[in-house]
Amino acid sequence: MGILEHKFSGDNVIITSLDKVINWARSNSEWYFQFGLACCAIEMMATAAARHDLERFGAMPRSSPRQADVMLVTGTVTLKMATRIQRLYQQMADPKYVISMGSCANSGGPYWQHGYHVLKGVDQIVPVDIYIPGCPPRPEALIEGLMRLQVKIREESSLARKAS
Amino acid sequence: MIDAFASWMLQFGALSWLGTTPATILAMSLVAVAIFIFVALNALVLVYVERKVSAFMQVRLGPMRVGPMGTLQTVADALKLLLKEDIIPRFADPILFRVGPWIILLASFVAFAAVPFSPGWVPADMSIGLFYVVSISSVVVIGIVMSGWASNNKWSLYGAMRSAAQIVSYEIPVGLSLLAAVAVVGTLNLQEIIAAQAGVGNLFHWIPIPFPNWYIFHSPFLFLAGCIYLIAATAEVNRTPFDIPESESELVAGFMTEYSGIRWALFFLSEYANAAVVALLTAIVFLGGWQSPFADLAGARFGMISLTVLALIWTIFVKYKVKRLSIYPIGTILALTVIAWLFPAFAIWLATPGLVWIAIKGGVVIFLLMWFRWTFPRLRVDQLMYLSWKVLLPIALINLAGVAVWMWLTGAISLVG
Amino acid sequence: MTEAEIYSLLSTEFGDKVVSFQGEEKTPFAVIQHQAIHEIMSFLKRDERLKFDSLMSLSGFDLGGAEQPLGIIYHLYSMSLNHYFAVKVLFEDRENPKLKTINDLFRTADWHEREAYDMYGITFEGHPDFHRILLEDDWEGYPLRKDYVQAEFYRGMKIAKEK
Amino acid sequence: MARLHAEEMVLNMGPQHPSTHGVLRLKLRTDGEIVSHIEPVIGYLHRCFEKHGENIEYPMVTPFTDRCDYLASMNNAHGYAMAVEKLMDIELPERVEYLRIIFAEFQRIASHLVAVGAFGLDVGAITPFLYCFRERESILDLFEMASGARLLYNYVWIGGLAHDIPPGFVEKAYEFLDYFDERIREYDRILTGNKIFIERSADVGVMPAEVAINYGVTGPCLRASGVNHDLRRAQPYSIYDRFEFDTVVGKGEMGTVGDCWDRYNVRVLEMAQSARIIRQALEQLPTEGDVKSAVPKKIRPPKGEIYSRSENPRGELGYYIISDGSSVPFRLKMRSPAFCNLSVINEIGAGWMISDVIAILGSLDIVLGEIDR
Repeated sequence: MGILEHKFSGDNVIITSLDKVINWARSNSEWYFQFGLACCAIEMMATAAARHDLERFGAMPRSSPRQADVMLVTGTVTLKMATRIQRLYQQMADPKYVISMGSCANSGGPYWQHGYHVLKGVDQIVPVDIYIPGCPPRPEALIEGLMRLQVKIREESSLARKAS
Repeated sequence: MIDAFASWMLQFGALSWLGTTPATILAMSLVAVAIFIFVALNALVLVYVERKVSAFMQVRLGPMRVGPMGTLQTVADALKLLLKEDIIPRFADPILFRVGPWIILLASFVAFAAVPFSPGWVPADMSIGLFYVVSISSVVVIGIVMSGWASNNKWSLYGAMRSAAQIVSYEIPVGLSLLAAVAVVGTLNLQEIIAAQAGVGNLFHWIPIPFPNWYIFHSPFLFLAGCIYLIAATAEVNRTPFDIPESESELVAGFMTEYSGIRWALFFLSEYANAAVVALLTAIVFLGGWQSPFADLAGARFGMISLTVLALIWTIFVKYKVKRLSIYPIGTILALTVIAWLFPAFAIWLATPGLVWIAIKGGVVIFLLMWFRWTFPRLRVDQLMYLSWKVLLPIALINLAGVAVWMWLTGAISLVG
Repeated sequence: MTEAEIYSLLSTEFGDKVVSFQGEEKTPFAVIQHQAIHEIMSFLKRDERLKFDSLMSLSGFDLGGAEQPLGIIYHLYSMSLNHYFAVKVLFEDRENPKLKTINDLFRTADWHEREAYDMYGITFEGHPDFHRILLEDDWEGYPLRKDYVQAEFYRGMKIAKEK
Repeated sequence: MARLHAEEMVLNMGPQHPSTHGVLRLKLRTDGEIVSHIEPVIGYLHRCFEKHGENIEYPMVTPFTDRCDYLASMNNAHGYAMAVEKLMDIELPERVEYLRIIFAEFQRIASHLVAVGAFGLDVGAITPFLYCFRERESILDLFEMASGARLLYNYVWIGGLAHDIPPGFVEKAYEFLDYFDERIREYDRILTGNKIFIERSADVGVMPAEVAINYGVTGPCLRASGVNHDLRRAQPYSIYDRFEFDTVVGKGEMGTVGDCWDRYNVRVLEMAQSARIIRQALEQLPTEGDVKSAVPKKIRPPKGEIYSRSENPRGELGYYIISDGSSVPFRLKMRSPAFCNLSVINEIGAGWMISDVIAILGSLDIVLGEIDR
C-alpha cells in the first residue's frame, strides 16, 4: 500500500494522474480466469462466444491463474472444490479480483437448504468483489458485472492512501 | 549501417568531439534501442491485429472499447502486466526462473541485427547473415527449456520438453529449405540475396508470364522450398497447428504456466518478435525482401496487370459477401491501379521505399500465420515429429537436389568446368 | 421375454434364493437373497435365453424402517434381445451391509457400487478399488440414509445454512 | 537389450483445467507423453440432487433436473416428467407431446453443438467452437421465446408444459431449421474433413462395442461403436414412433469403428436427424389444445416404484423413483449417462498420449453436473 506514500505529502497531481493511468490500464484489461464450475460456466462461455463477445471490453480468457486478473467463480462451489478454489485464488498475482457469478456462488442458490455438500457462498473462502445474481445470470448480467468491476477499479488508489 | 551512422554522427557538429570508437558504440546502442522499440511496438500491434483478425474470423468484433476501435487495448494490457505482481513460486529454481524469459527475448531480439529493412538499412551487414539469423533464433529453445524446468510444474516441464524436441527437429527442414535458395544465389548475405531478386522475369524461368524475380517464382523447387520453410518456420515459432509447447487445451499454458506479470509479457514480446523474424526472413529469402515488384517499367506493368486482376476478382467474388469491408480496399487498389497505369513513373516512385515493401510482405506472411492459427486444429507430438522427419525432411532433401538439376538445366551451373 | 417369464426361469433355476416377485409394479422386479447376487447376476448375463449384457443402473435405497432398512436395485437390459429386468436385494443388517461385487460381470457396477457405498454405506466385497466416489474420503456418514444428520462443519467450512 | 524405462510420473489434470469440461480431475500416470493409467476423480460438483429429490415435492424437482445436465435441461425435465406421469398414469394432450419432442430435439441439437465445438477446442481448433455457439444462440432464442430462460427452463412440467408457445414460434423454428441445414455443411468444411483433425481423431481411443456395452456406455458414444441402439427406436417413448429418422451409427469411415472421429461424426449427423424430427413434428403439431389441461392439482403418485428411461443427448437417462404415496419422492435416483460414459475412459484412454486423452475426453462429451449430480 502506498509505495510513494512518504515521498509526497498528501494527494498531489503526480499521484492522482498516475493512479488514473494505472486504473485505466487495469480496468480495461480484465483477463478472467476460466473457472467454469457448473451451469453458469456455459453462460460464461456463451458470453465469450460469438454473439456477446466479452473480448470487446478487453476481457480475455486465461487458463492459468498466474496470468489472470479476475476470477470468475461460475457455479456451485462444493465442499470438495472449495479448498481448490482457495488454492487457485492464492496462485493469482496481485491485483486480483473475484466475481461471484450466479446464485450458487453467491449463497448456495437452490442448493441452500438441503445441499449437504454445497458451500453456501464462495465469499466464505475468498473475498468477493462483485456478486452477479441470477440462476444462471444472463450474458448481459455478466457483462454488467465486469463493467461494475471496472468502475470499482477506477476508484482505487494504488499509490497513495485515501485521505478518509 | 552502424559505421555509416557513426560517421554521420561524427560529421554532425555537436558530436564531432567523439572519437570513432565511442561514436560507433553510441551508434550501436542507438540502433539497439531502436530495434528494441521496434520489437515492443511490433508485439503491441501484432497482438491487437491478432485479436482483431481472430475476432473477424470467429464472427466477433474483438477489442472495441479501449481507444478508437480498441487500438489502445494492447497498451492497457501491457501496462497492466507491468504493474502486476511478479510471482516466483517457492519451489521454483529462482535464478533459472528469472533468466529464462530474458534469454528467449534476447534470442529473438538479437536476430534482428542481421535483418535488412531497406537498401543499406541493416544493423549489421554480415556475410553470414542468413546463417546468423537461423542459428540465433534457435537459442530460444534454451530459454524455453530453462523456464519450463525452473517452474517446477509438470505442465511447464511437458511444454519445455515438447518445445525442445520440436524446435530442434524443425531446424533441419528450415535450414534445408533456406539452403535451396542459398544454392541459387550463392551467398549467405541477406542484402545480396535480396539484390539478386531484383527485376522482373519469366515465371519459373520458362513460362512466359512476367513475374518478379523473387525466389518463390524462380523455379518450382524454390516454390516448394518456400512452402516448406513457411510450414517449418510456423513450427519454429510455436504457432498453431504446431503450438504444442503451450497448447492451451492440453498443457494449460505450457512452459508459461507459472509466469505472471512482466515476465509473462516477455514471452509475449518474444513470441511476436519471433513471428516477425520468420515473416521477415520469408520475405527476404523468398519474396524479394525490400525489392518492389514495380521497380522498373516492366515490373510496373506486371504489377498493374496483376493488381487489376486481383481487384476484379475481389470485386466480383468478395464484395458480394463482405459488403462493408470491401469498398475501401477495392477503391484504393483500383485508384492506385488506374493512376499507376496512366503514369508509370508514379508506379516506380510508389515502389521505392523498401521499408514499406518489406513491411507489406512480412505482414502478409504474418497474416498467413494468424490464419493458420485460427483455423487449424493442433497436431499431436508424434505427428509433429513425423511431419518433420518423415515428410518435410525428405521432401526438402529431394528438393535441394531438384534445385541443382534445375540450375543445370537453366544453365546457371554447368557440370563441366 | 416378459419380466414374469424371466422370474419363473429364475425361480426354477435358483429356488429359494429368489424370494419374491413384484409383477404389479410399473417396473417389475424380483427380490433375491443378497448372498446369491453374484451367481444370479452371472446367470442373467450368461444364459442364452436372457443375455442381459448391460447393467443400466444400480441404485441403493433406504426404506428407513427397521425391518428392511437398506437395499439395492439392479436394472438390467439386454441390448441384443431388447428386454429388461430388475433385481432387488435387501439387507436386514443396517449397521454392516455387505454384498459381493458384480464388478467382474458388469463394469458399470464399478462406479455405481462405489456410489452406493458413498451414499448408503453398503460395502461391496471383492471390488478392486473401493472407496468413496463423490465425496471426499474423510467425509463422515452416509448422506442419503434417512437417519443422516448433517454435520456442522467440514474441514473448517460451515455446511449448515445460516439461519 | 533392456528397454529404457523411465520412472512414471503422476500428473493431476484438473479439477481446474481448460479441457476437463468443468471440474473433473484425472489422475494420469504418465511415462513421458504416454499415459499408462487414468483415474478419474469426480464429485467436485456433487450438488446433492438425490437428497433434494427426497426433500421437496414432485413438481419442485424439475428445476433440479434442469441443473443436473445443464446442456440438456429440456431432455432431463422431459425424462423426469415422463417418469412421474407413468407412475401416476397421466394421459397427455397431443399438443404437449409434440411440443415436448420439438423442444427435446432442439435441445439435442444445442447440446451436440456444444459437444462438437468443445471437441474442436480440445484438439486445438478454436474457431469451430465459436461457430457452434453462434448457432446455439439461435436455439436459445427459441427457448427464450417459449420459456423466458436461456439455459435452465423449468418448462416441461409434470402433466404438461409451463406455457404454450408464443405466436410466431413455429415460423421462427422453421427459419432456424432452414438456416441450420447450411451450417452443418460449414462444420464439415472446417472440421470433419480437415486433415489435421482426422489425424488427431481417427483411430484414436477406439471403443469396441463389447467394451461400450459392458461399461454401460449409451447414446452417441455407443452408437459410434457400431451398436444400433437408440431408445427412441428401441423402445419408443412419448411419440417417437410417429417420426421418420435414422439412427446414426459409426462406420469407421476415417479409421476404426468407435474412434473419436466416429463419436464426433455421429453427433454431427444426429443434429441433422434431430432437425428432421423437428420438421415433422412442426408439420404435425396440433393447433388446438391446452398444454396445462393434464397438469394435476396435487401431485401424489400412488405407492410403488418405477424406472423410466429416455434418450438424452448423452445417452440413456434413467429415473428410479420410489413413491410412498406422499407428495414427496421417497427415493429419487438419476441414472446419468455421462457417469457411465466417463467410467470407460481408462479402458479406452490408457496407452495413448496426453493430447489423445484430452481428445478422447472431449469426444465422450461429459457434463459434470450430471456425473456428480
